[in-house]
Amino acid sequence: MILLLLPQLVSNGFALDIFIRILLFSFIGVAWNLMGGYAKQLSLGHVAYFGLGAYTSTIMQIDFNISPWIGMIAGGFVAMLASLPVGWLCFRLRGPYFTIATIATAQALMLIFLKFRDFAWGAEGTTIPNLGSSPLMMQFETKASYYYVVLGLLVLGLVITWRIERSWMGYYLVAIGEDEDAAEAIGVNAPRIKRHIYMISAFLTALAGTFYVQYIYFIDPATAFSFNISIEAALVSIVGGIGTLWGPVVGTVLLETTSALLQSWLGSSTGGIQLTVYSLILMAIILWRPTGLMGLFNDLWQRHLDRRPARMRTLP
Amino acid sequence: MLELKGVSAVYGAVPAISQVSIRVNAGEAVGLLGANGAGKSTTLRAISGLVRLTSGIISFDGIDLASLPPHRIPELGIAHVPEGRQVFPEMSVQENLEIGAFVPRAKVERAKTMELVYEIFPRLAERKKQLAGTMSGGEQQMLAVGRGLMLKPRLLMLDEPSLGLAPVMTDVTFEKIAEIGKMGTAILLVEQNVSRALSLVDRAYVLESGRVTMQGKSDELANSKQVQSAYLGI
Amino acid sequence: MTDALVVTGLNKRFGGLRAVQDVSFTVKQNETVALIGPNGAGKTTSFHLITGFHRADSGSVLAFGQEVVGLKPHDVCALGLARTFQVAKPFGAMTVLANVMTGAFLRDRHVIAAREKAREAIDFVGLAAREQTPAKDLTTIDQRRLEMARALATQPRILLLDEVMAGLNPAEIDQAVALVGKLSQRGLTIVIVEHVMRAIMAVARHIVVLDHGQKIAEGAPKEIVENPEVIRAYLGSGYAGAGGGAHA
Amino acid sequence: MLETVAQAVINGLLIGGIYALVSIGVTLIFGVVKIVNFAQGEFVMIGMYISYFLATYFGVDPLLSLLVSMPTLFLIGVLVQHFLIRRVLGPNDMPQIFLTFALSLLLLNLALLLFTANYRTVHTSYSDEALHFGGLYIPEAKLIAFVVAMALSGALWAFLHTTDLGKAMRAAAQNRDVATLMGINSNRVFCVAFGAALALAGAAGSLLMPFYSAYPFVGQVFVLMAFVAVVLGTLGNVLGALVASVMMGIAESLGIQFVGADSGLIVVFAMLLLTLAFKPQGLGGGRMR
Amino acid sequence: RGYAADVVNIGGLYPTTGSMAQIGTGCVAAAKLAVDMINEAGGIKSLGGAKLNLIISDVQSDTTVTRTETDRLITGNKLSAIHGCFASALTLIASEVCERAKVPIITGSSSDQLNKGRKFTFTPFARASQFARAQLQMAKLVSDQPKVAVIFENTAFGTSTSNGLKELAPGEGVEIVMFEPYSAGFTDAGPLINKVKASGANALFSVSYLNDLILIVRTVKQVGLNVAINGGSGGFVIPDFYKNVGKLAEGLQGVAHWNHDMSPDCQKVNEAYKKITGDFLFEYAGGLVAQTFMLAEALERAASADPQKVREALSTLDVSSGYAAMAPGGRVKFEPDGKNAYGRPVGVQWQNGDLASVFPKEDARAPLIKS
Ligand SMILES: Nc1ncnc2c1ncn2[C@@H]1O[C@H](COP(=O)(O)OP(=O)(O)OP(=O)(O)O)[C@@H](O)[C@H]1O
Ligand SMILES: Nc1ncnc2c1ncn2[C@@H]1O[C@H](COP(=O)(O)OP(=O)(O)OP(=O)(O)O)[C@@H](O)[C@H]1O
Ligand SMILES: [Mg+2]
Ligand SMILES: [Mg+2]
Repeated sequence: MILLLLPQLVSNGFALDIFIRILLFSFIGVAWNLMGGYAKQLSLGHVAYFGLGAYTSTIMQIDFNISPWIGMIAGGFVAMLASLPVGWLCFRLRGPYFTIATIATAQALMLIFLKFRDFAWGAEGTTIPNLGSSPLMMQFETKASYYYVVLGLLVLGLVITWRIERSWMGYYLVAIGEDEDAAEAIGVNAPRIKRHIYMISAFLTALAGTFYVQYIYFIDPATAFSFNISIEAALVSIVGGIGTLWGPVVGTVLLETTSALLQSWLGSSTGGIQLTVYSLILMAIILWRPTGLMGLFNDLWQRHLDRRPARMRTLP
Repeated sequence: MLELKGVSAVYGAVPAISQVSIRVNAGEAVGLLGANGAGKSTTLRAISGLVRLTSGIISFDGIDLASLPPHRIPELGIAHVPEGRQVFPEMSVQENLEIGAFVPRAKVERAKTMELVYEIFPRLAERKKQLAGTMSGGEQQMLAVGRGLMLKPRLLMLDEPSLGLAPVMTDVTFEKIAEIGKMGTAILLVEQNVSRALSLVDRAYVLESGRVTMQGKSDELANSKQVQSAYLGI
Repeated sequence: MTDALVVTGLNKRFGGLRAVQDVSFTVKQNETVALIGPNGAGKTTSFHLITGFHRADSGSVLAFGQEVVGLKPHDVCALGLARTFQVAKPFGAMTVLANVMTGAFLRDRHVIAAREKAREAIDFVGLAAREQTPAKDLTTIDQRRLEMARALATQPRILLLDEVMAGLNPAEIDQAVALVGKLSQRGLTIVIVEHVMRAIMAVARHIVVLDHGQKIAEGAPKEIVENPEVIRAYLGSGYAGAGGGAHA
Repeated sequence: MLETVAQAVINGLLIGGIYALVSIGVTLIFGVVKIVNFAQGEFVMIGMYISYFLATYFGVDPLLSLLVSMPTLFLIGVLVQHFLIRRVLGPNDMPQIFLTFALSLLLLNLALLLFTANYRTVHTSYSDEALHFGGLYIPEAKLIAFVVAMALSGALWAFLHTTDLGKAMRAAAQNRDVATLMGINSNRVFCVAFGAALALAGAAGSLLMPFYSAYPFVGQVFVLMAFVAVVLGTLGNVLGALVASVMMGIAESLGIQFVGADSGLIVVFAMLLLTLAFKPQGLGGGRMR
Repeated sequence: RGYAADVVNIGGLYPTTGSMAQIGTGCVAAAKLAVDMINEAGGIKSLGGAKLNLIISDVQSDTTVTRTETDRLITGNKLSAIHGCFASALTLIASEVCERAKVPIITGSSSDQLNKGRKFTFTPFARASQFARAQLQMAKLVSDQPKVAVIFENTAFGTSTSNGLKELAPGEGVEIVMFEPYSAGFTDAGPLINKVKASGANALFSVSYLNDLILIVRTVKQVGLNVAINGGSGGFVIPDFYKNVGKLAEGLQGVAHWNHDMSPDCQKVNEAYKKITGDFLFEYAGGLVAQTFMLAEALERAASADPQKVREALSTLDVSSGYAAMAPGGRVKFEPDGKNAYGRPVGVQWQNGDLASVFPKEDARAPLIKS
């Protein structure tokens, strides 16, 4: 409710911009968390889908004049398709092998977009045509509209996660993350489940890619396939608490706010300070709460419950 | 030689053992019996310094073990064969045994001890190069026991050494443990196979829910109605 | 009536080691068969081969007439073969209930139904008091119970148990034996690997003895304990001397 | 043509030696402490700066400064392990990865703050010289780096396999509690391993200095290659990392020559992905060697 | 409140962290210097001597941050204009934001895309295509039959510059024997130079950033390859290049947006900058001083701090003297697409540890040395 009204309350464009970033990265984190958090498949190559989504919709928009709204969905499906071969390859690997293979696929994809210059503007990239206010083409005059779009995405991501978490699929994912052999032994088709969740995760990540390009008005391989996005997706989830519904959101709120505040306090001083402080804070959080902040909330909640009669505590 | 006085330990907030007092004299074989979760393994872990004490004293030859860092304890000649075949899975059988003699007091006679271990467990000799993690359950158990022997211990603590061993192998193992005991090594044995254990040890303690509830000579315990019904299934 | 499990000419090599050689045996429906043999005889490997965790070099395994060699473990499980692992593999971060529900989802994807089934299995193995405990906090014994419950929740027709009674004291073994008996009464076919002869003698109708990957004997329990070959390779003279009464 | 190929192979071999130093450090940390150290590249950077400042202010030859950079980084490694890494060791590898990631970010920006973004180069008598054989050439500085890299890798391998401390490292990595029961101080062993790995990074830095520039981001250039090499050569496997590094150097060089100068990395990634498709455990097989 | 005239806020977007921090920090120093000069000279007189207030923001060499920071600068402060982000990807984003917010941005970036359909974006210096022509013409000066190997980093900067080279070479009578993008930030130039060697080129155009270029130059020396090197702009024309390659730099040619010896004004600013930083004023930073003065000039003419008015003033600006005209060609007048009608690059050569302007004749301060 507050979230819905927020743009009306906050007149400051800068603050709204931070909220948009928070929602966007929360959404990316939520998409990542489905696979990385629940099934513990630590992917650091999710930007591959982000970039594919971004490029699909931009190519459709610029070369064929198709609305990014349609492009966004198309991008999602392209990412879903792309996740199949990548998944086929990477899911045979476990632990750090998997992680590094995902990094390599995302990097390779970037290099390919750089190499084939005639296909999608190569390294030079392109800007998004300025259409003024054109909601059908995902261009808005006010920040508030962007805010609502990305809020919608986040809600979508959370609803999907919530549904999955509560269903058999959620149990299967956690089981795979805990011990794949044991999961197989009780009839869990681990490769298939991983493939499915990877497709969903890729689809959602691609949606974020389209939004991102429309929001920053620019696309090039370095941006669309930036390793930082892969890192950020995982980082917000880990700081917030992987495998929890709200973890990525909590993590993003914390990290993005910190970084925005640091940027505005220290951004104009000599190079390096704000990121130095940021990384120190990051280290402190990880050392203090290796399992993420949701663990802290849960502990507090548990302590609260412990003070109540025991029968209240049985799960539904 | 080894003395525990009023030792208590917890896991998180859950008490695992409380006020445990036991003694093992030099050259003596002592048993530690009790149901699942009674706290037998925890007692051994406390001696080895793997769990922190909340109260009590553990002394070995007059040295306060709790004040030593855990890795110094084996140097005193205390070997602990942990519960559940915890071998180093990605090292070969031979390397596992070598590591067993890591402390200086054992290193000098490493080759000789290893001969002995291979003699007791010929299967290990056949599989020197096999990765320990790919050995069968029982083979791993043999390796764990063998690795404990590599320390040339003065006190040998065994946590369920017969777990997963075939009956023939159990016989051999108990025979050898008895022999080692006869040669002067003190033994602290945790074993679910209570009748077997009682035939090997001189004395035993019975733990229930983390407390010592009975103690005595092994034949006394073997004849006790309580022990018979609770642990011998008679 | 087709036999529950027909193993024929099963082989598996690890490098130069022939872990399982030409093993064949048959388990009739609703029968409890014990697989015994000295350490490293190939019992666990046989389980791995039957349930698809290792691929057999050659040989065939028919479960209710259907070939399972070549199938993935989850397919084998879906056919109704559930197993436990010699070293328990609980889903540590999940509660006992969630662990078992995960098994139950194989037959029923509805959360509420799965929870019902899971509770029943948990009760059956006697873990009801620990329903909400995270699996990693259980004792090894309880973890094995959990593993049984999880396997039962998949509603198998054949249950393969690998040393689920190791580390139990005689009194506890008697309880466990009763449990297996109850499973059998419910119509399950059971293959059990165990070194505790007290338990084997109590539950098994039929015993298959492996040594060095080969089947060296097969028959009714009474015959097996008197078989000199089995005594030499497995039971040891101590057992024969004690006339089978002692705990071993 | 033949000459071009031969030269491409020489170039690849030489740079592969440097990749090896970085990747062996990564693989050592993984093999023992079981974490993927994302900050390894930044420690190479520190090694480079140490050599740079010694050369610029004290006239010390970068190769000699190995004697300073290696011990210094060893010490840093011990401290990092003791005060940071130790606290997040556990079954869950996510916090560990991100701790080292944050560390990398920290070191990088600290360097930026202290040393600015400027590139810094050291010129030695051998920096820009090469041995010429017919049409082929071997840059002297790189040759020296390659030889020292090989010697250090060999020494490390021997250490891990023939000494008890080496075996103790592997034991502690596999089961800390049981290692303690063997009398192994796993904490100290981990510190030594981390220190040794960073010392290798320091060596890489010093060896690079005669022909490469130091700047705050320099580590990132090498670390990606190092990761690919350790996975290609099986994590934790020193010999595997060495072989994979050299292979990658050659593949990259040949890729640049025959596929395109912007395709060296694509070739390397393709090699990685293909290898993993057929040998998911990497070239080194499944274990630490 | 409206745009009060006691101070005029100007935004500066530069990466002082991240991979482009190197140049970004120099730019910040130069921008501060220019603002101080203007303020000391009495500020904006038509606004009653209002002082310029420079608000710098670090865009971290990162696109998202650039988007956010541009927004933050514009909405958080009453800005009259912005300058910044020499790097083309970052500039393109900043420019898009400025267009939508209707705040003029003046930039040293040479990307041709900046001149497509933009109203608030001004580019006083040479465009990528012009750089190419100048480079080709310089090649003709050193050899009668230039056989050029073109290697360029696979970034926006590299590809846009090299495309010009490929298109214009036939017309300028230059043969291109090798045309290869390479992955920026390599670990070893050996393989690349091996390829150049095999191509039989007698001249090498390298469109590269500093570190790659250092390695390329050093490797060329090791191989013993005898080619005339033209390092283009970017990493080649900054003080660090010489510091890193030393004597090897002597005689190498390049092209720049701006050079510190082009005119007495340039030299004066250069001296002032040297006093602060110890290094000579390199192209982006020098260009930035000029840009700041262009903004001051526009403010002067607009007599208003309103960004719309500043934009009007910029679009009608025409200066050919003073610091605002410190651009190769000596005159600044923007065309409707934001290009400077008189913009052109300056050819430079490393001579005795300094960067001398050698081409074209009008801007040359020293003769081109043929090695
Ligand atoms: N890691 C742990 N975390 C929490 N509780 C534990 C842990 N290990 C043991 N416990 C608890 O401590 C108590 C004593 O356990 P311990 O392992 O010492 O028993 P035991 O007598 O060795 O039993 P067993 O026969 O099963 O080996 C048990 O209630 C057990 O649940
Ligand atoms: N992956 C492997 N690589 C090499 N050898 C193996 C591997 N797995 C099992 N073995 C060997 O195969 C033989 C059979 O092992 P298996 O685990 O089946 O024995 P088991 O009958 O279950 O014995 P136990 O009663 O001790 O559990 C053993 O000697 C073991 O060392
Ligand atoms: Mg125990
Ligand atoms: Mg077994």
